[in-house]
Amino acid sequence: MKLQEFHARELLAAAGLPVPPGRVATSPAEAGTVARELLAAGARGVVVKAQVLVGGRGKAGGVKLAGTPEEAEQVAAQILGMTIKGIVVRKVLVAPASDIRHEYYLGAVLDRAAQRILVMGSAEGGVEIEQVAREKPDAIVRVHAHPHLGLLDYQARQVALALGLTGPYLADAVAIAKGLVRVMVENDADLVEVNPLAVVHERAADGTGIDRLVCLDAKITLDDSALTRHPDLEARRDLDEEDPADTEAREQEINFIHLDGSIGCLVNGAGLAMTTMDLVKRAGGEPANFLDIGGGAKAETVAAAMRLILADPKVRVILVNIFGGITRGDEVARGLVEARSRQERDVPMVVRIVGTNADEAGRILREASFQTAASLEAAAEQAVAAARALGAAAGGDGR
Amino acid sequence: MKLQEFHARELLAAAGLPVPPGRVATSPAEAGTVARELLAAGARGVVVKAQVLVGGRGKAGGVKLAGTPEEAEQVAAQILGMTIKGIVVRKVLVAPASDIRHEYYLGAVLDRAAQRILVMGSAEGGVEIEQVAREKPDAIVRVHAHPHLGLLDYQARQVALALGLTGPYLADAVAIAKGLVRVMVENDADLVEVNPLAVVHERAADGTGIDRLVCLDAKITLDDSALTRHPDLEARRDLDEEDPADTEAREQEINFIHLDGSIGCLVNGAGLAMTTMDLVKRAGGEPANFLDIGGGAKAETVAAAMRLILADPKVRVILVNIFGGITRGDEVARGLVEARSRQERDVPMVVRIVGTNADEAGRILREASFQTAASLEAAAEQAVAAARALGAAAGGDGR
Amino acid sequence: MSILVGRDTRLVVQGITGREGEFHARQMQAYGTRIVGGTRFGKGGQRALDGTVPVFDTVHEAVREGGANTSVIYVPAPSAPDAILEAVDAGIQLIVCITERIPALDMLRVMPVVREAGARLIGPNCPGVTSPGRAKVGIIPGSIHREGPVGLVSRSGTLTYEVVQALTDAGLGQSTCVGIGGDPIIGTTHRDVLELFAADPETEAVVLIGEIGGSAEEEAAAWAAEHLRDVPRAAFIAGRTAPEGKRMGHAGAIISGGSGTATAKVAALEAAGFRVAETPGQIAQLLIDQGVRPQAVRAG
Amino acid sequence: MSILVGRDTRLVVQGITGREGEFHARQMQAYGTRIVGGTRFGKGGQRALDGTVPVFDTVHEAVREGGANTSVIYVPAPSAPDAILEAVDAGIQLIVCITERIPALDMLRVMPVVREAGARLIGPNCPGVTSPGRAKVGIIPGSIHREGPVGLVSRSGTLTYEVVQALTDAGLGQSTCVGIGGDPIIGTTHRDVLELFAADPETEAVVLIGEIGGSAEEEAAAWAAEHLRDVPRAAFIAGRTAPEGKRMGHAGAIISGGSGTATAKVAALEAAGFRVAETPGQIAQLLIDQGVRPQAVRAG
Repeated sequence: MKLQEFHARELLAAAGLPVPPGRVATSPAEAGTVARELLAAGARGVVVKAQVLVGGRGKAGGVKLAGTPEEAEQVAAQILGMTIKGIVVRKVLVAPASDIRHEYYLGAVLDRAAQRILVMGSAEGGVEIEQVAREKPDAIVRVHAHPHLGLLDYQARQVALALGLTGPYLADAVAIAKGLVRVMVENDADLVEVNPLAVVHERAADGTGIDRLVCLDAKITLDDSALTRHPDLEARRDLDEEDPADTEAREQEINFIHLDGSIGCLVNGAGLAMTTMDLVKRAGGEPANFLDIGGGAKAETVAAAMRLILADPKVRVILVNIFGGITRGDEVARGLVEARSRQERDVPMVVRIVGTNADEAGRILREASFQTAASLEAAAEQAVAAARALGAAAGGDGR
Repeated sequence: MKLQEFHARELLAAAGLPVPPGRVATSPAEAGTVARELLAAGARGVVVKAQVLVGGRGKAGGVKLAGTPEEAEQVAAQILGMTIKGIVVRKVLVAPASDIRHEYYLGAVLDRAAQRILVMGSAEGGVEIEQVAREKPDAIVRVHAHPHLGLLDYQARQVALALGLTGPYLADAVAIAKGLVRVMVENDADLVEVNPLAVVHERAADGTGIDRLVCLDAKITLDDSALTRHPDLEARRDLDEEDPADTEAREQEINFIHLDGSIGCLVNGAGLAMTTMDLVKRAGGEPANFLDIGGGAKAETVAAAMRLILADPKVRVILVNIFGGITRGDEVARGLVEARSRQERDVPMVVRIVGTNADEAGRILREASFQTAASLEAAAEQAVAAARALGAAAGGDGR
Repeated sequence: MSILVGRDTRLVVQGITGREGEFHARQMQAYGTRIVGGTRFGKGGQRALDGTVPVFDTVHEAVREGGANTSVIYVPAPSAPDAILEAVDAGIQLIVCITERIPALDMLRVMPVVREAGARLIGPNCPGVTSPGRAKVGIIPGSIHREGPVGLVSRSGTLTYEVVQALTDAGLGQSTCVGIGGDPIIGTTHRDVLELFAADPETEAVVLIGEIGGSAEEEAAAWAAEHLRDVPRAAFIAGRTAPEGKRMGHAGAIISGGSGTATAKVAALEAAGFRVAETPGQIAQLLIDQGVRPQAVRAG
Repeated sequence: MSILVGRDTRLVVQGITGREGEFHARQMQAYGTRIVGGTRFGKGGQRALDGTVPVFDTVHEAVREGGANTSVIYVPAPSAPDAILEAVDAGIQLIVCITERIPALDMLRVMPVVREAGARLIGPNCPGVTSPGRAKVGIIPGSIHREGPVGLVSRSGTLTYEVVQALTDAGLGQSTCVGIGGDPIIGTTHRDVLELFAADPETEAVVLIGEIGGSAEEEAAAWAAEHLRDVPRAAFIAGRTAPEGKRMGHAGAIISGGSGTATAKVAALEAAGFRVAETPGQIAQLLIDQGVRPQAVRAG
């Protein structure tokens, strides 16, 4: 689960990391109020940032500067309600505009191959770290935290040195690097990233200037498997931004990803679901979704999966592919019959059920007049053919 | 540093362990008030326990039962002010009297040889665990906690099973065993002991009975080297019970233990200090103290050490034994001269200083007319002889 | 012979009194796996599976009294890391963890302890290991197998069954099928299993089933290029058509940058001499093309 | 030869810019120890000891640029565990930690990492290691030594100096003197050092200095009984007259029950063939009685 930037900032600040002030606002008026407070506290301007979980908000015009509360209200009005990569912006973060002297990258991520937390840092922050990683791998320092003891002081010092920091920033960077790993461990995150980590010039109320190392932007992704032990974090899930279908899928413990094609897929197992999609595509069709009902799925889950698939008006055919292991084929078959009897829209279905109780499943499906297939390849081809037939009838291309 | 029982109970309770209610009282009236509250809350009686850091308070009459607030006041009046092993009782803990069904032992201790935290449990609690350990070693379950991960669940379950617990007590004992190690780690303790851990029968306000597993008595010893990072625990040091000499020694970072003899010892290094005492005894004398001024001791520390030694009226002779390494001999010699010039009571001193700057030290000492010795053996013999001479003059035996 | 599990397997089922644990313990026992005990803290002394299997409080007792040398774990995710550590401490050398949804950082803490003890963990979140005709440890349906020369390793669950069924239908039996699990942190990798197959005289061919995400398939390919030169080998990668950056159920299935794509994996495997199938059904033929001889298709 | 430190020692001084670190670095350098660098985070690039020694930010740099193979630690207690781990990670094989007052539980967490890396830690809270005439690493005064055949191991600080001085005065030089430290959790025990002496051709006799508390001396005795049969050996135990249950400065010096008393230790050592002295001054004679030949007493 991705956290919104303002939530990520909260977690960093709670761990004692230097995060500039700022608050989230859901209306232009509220944004103006926050801006007024920040300007009164000495900010030389504010930045209004769209809070969305997709990248590229800067290019899309979702980040704007403002010099006065009125201006903040205006730019917030522009940003709130705009659509970025299909997501409607409903919240903005209003924070002091920073006088940035230098930008760094600092991040902690789960390194699967090494089975360690990997801390990465670079003196070249503010740009895409993936690009730096590709083009100048040596420009990135990589340190693996100890699996039990976390990021040790000497490791954090290595990172701080590699960033090219000096003087008081060294100790600050050590504290921040250790803090990132602590935030990761305490919240079961798989990614905690500060980009940019920046040296900013600030003016105090008395007019004196001071340079500080601060976390200007933060990105945190949580381990979904650990959310049950972090109810406070689960509560930060942004339902505004989540597709209602995704919400239902999550509640039913169905893995569901909406795609653009016309052939709905209902499969048990992620690998088999991807394979089913691959075969649909190979047969000339386009999958409408990835959907994995998980192991031992009950009739109720099957019905919910059907609802999810049919909620997409583009779906013309449903391909069901079940290899029974824990999952009992007859139970899935009954779930399909039950689901079809209740659904509002009737679409052709091609059903393949093998494995545990497949014979009984076949009997149920035949009695209910489902179209069945013996092999996965055949099922995919039949589904694509059915979609084509409907497409021809509807005047489309069937994809 | 040893914690008083009531402080140890606080730490256990803060870690979520089941500790019966109870409060500390410093006067009979206060004890009566606490007893009244406990009895009103359903206690069938109270126990009044002397809070002292020495063992054997039960035998000494420092633990008494009372059935009414008035009785509690009376027994508190008996216990407060009594002397147990040289310590005047200034505080009592007033807690509900327990209807004990079974007593167990459970403790976590630093196991130096294994370099692990050792959790020990026994179904035979309430008596001296050392005796059980000696006579029936198999009656004690021993489990080493993981050095990084603490006491793991399966280890705590092994301990709980070995105690012979069943039913709901099993899960309770697992939680308590894990809690002891957590308390140890979080507070840098070297010992956290619950003895007895007991199944007690309790009556609720509505008269129904229930059996519970609770920590009836608790003992915690803290690692002195870690106290600087636990100021809250350092603040729990019981200065009432500490000899003022010990307090001064601690503040000067001098290792000092008061003993019963007549020959004061001032040495650098614990091993050498013990050896000096051994040689005093071998020469027929009795050391008045163990005193280690530590490494690199300054003149000020030497003066403080002299004050500590001379505060004991039984001291007739002082034996100074310094092997200069980090410690510079001349600095110690100057400290001695300075200290002697200020002290109120003049006792003979035998001084041996070797090692770093020993020549300069010798010159200073000779100029100030100190009696010096070349070898440790000779120094001890001279000190004992001097004490004997004074003893003969005073009519005593010089020891 | 076979790898990991076989006739010498003496299995303890951790969590045998749970719904899943009991169900699969019955299946494993019916397959012929020797189950010497199950564990459930607080139920020691009872018996499970119609009285045929003793229940112990601890894995240590199952080792001491039942001679267990292998464990399979069906306990819920919050207890699973401890169950693994308990098995390690009891001296179990092969631990198969079926449990899914164990937090990755829990596994991060567990793995060094497993390695230090020299134990082997399969999974978590895996379907287990079956050596057809000898022993089945996990949840792979027994009916899809037949004995034979093909060693199979896979990150997936049902996709594994699909491939195994297709091999069996084509007359290609299996020496051992290993489902290593699709979680970010797993005990045993594709490469580890290939190494075991390379040392097994009965395994004459290998099949590697992978998915997009991570670099485990590429690492296995690099090893195989050097060490499996003369072994017939085929592979299948799921997710060729998965859109970039979408998360496909397994945490492992995140495409990041250029690495971990189906294209990269297929290329690495082909460069290492694997024949890479486009559908699960093609795998058997790719092995037959490399000289693996199918057995007569069995009756029924 | 000698053990642990010698002519091949290439030392990095962790905390070289501190008061203690600088003072003792000078002493060690004056003794002839080869100091290839010192560390102090944030002062990398400076030079210490009158410009003779480079200061690095990290131990890794001292290894990479100075070829350090040994480290000595003078940083304050709160930083010392990390300093040990840094040295381990940098590949240092011998780490001598002088720092005192490190919390025991910190050392408990550090030790498994040290062991896993195969590094050796002496201390903490120890006076260090000196191989007379070759190298001195720590704080033992250099002047008390002479070269010779006696290997000495001790838990104490100044008591060690006392014994070394007495040996030197009696014409018995030392191969190596090792102060292992008196803390509850230490990296190297009496027994470990005896094993090293046993394998050192130049060490012809051993002296063990112990204190009341713990069981390290008893364990060393048990090992010596089997492995040092033909080696002249003497011992001294401090604290014979210490009252029971009193804490004598070292956390190790708590007498608990029957074990750890001076009586028990003396008995164990005598049973293992050690001659146990009643005073530090007697030790030399006990060795001479066992055939160790004193060298001529040196001039000055």
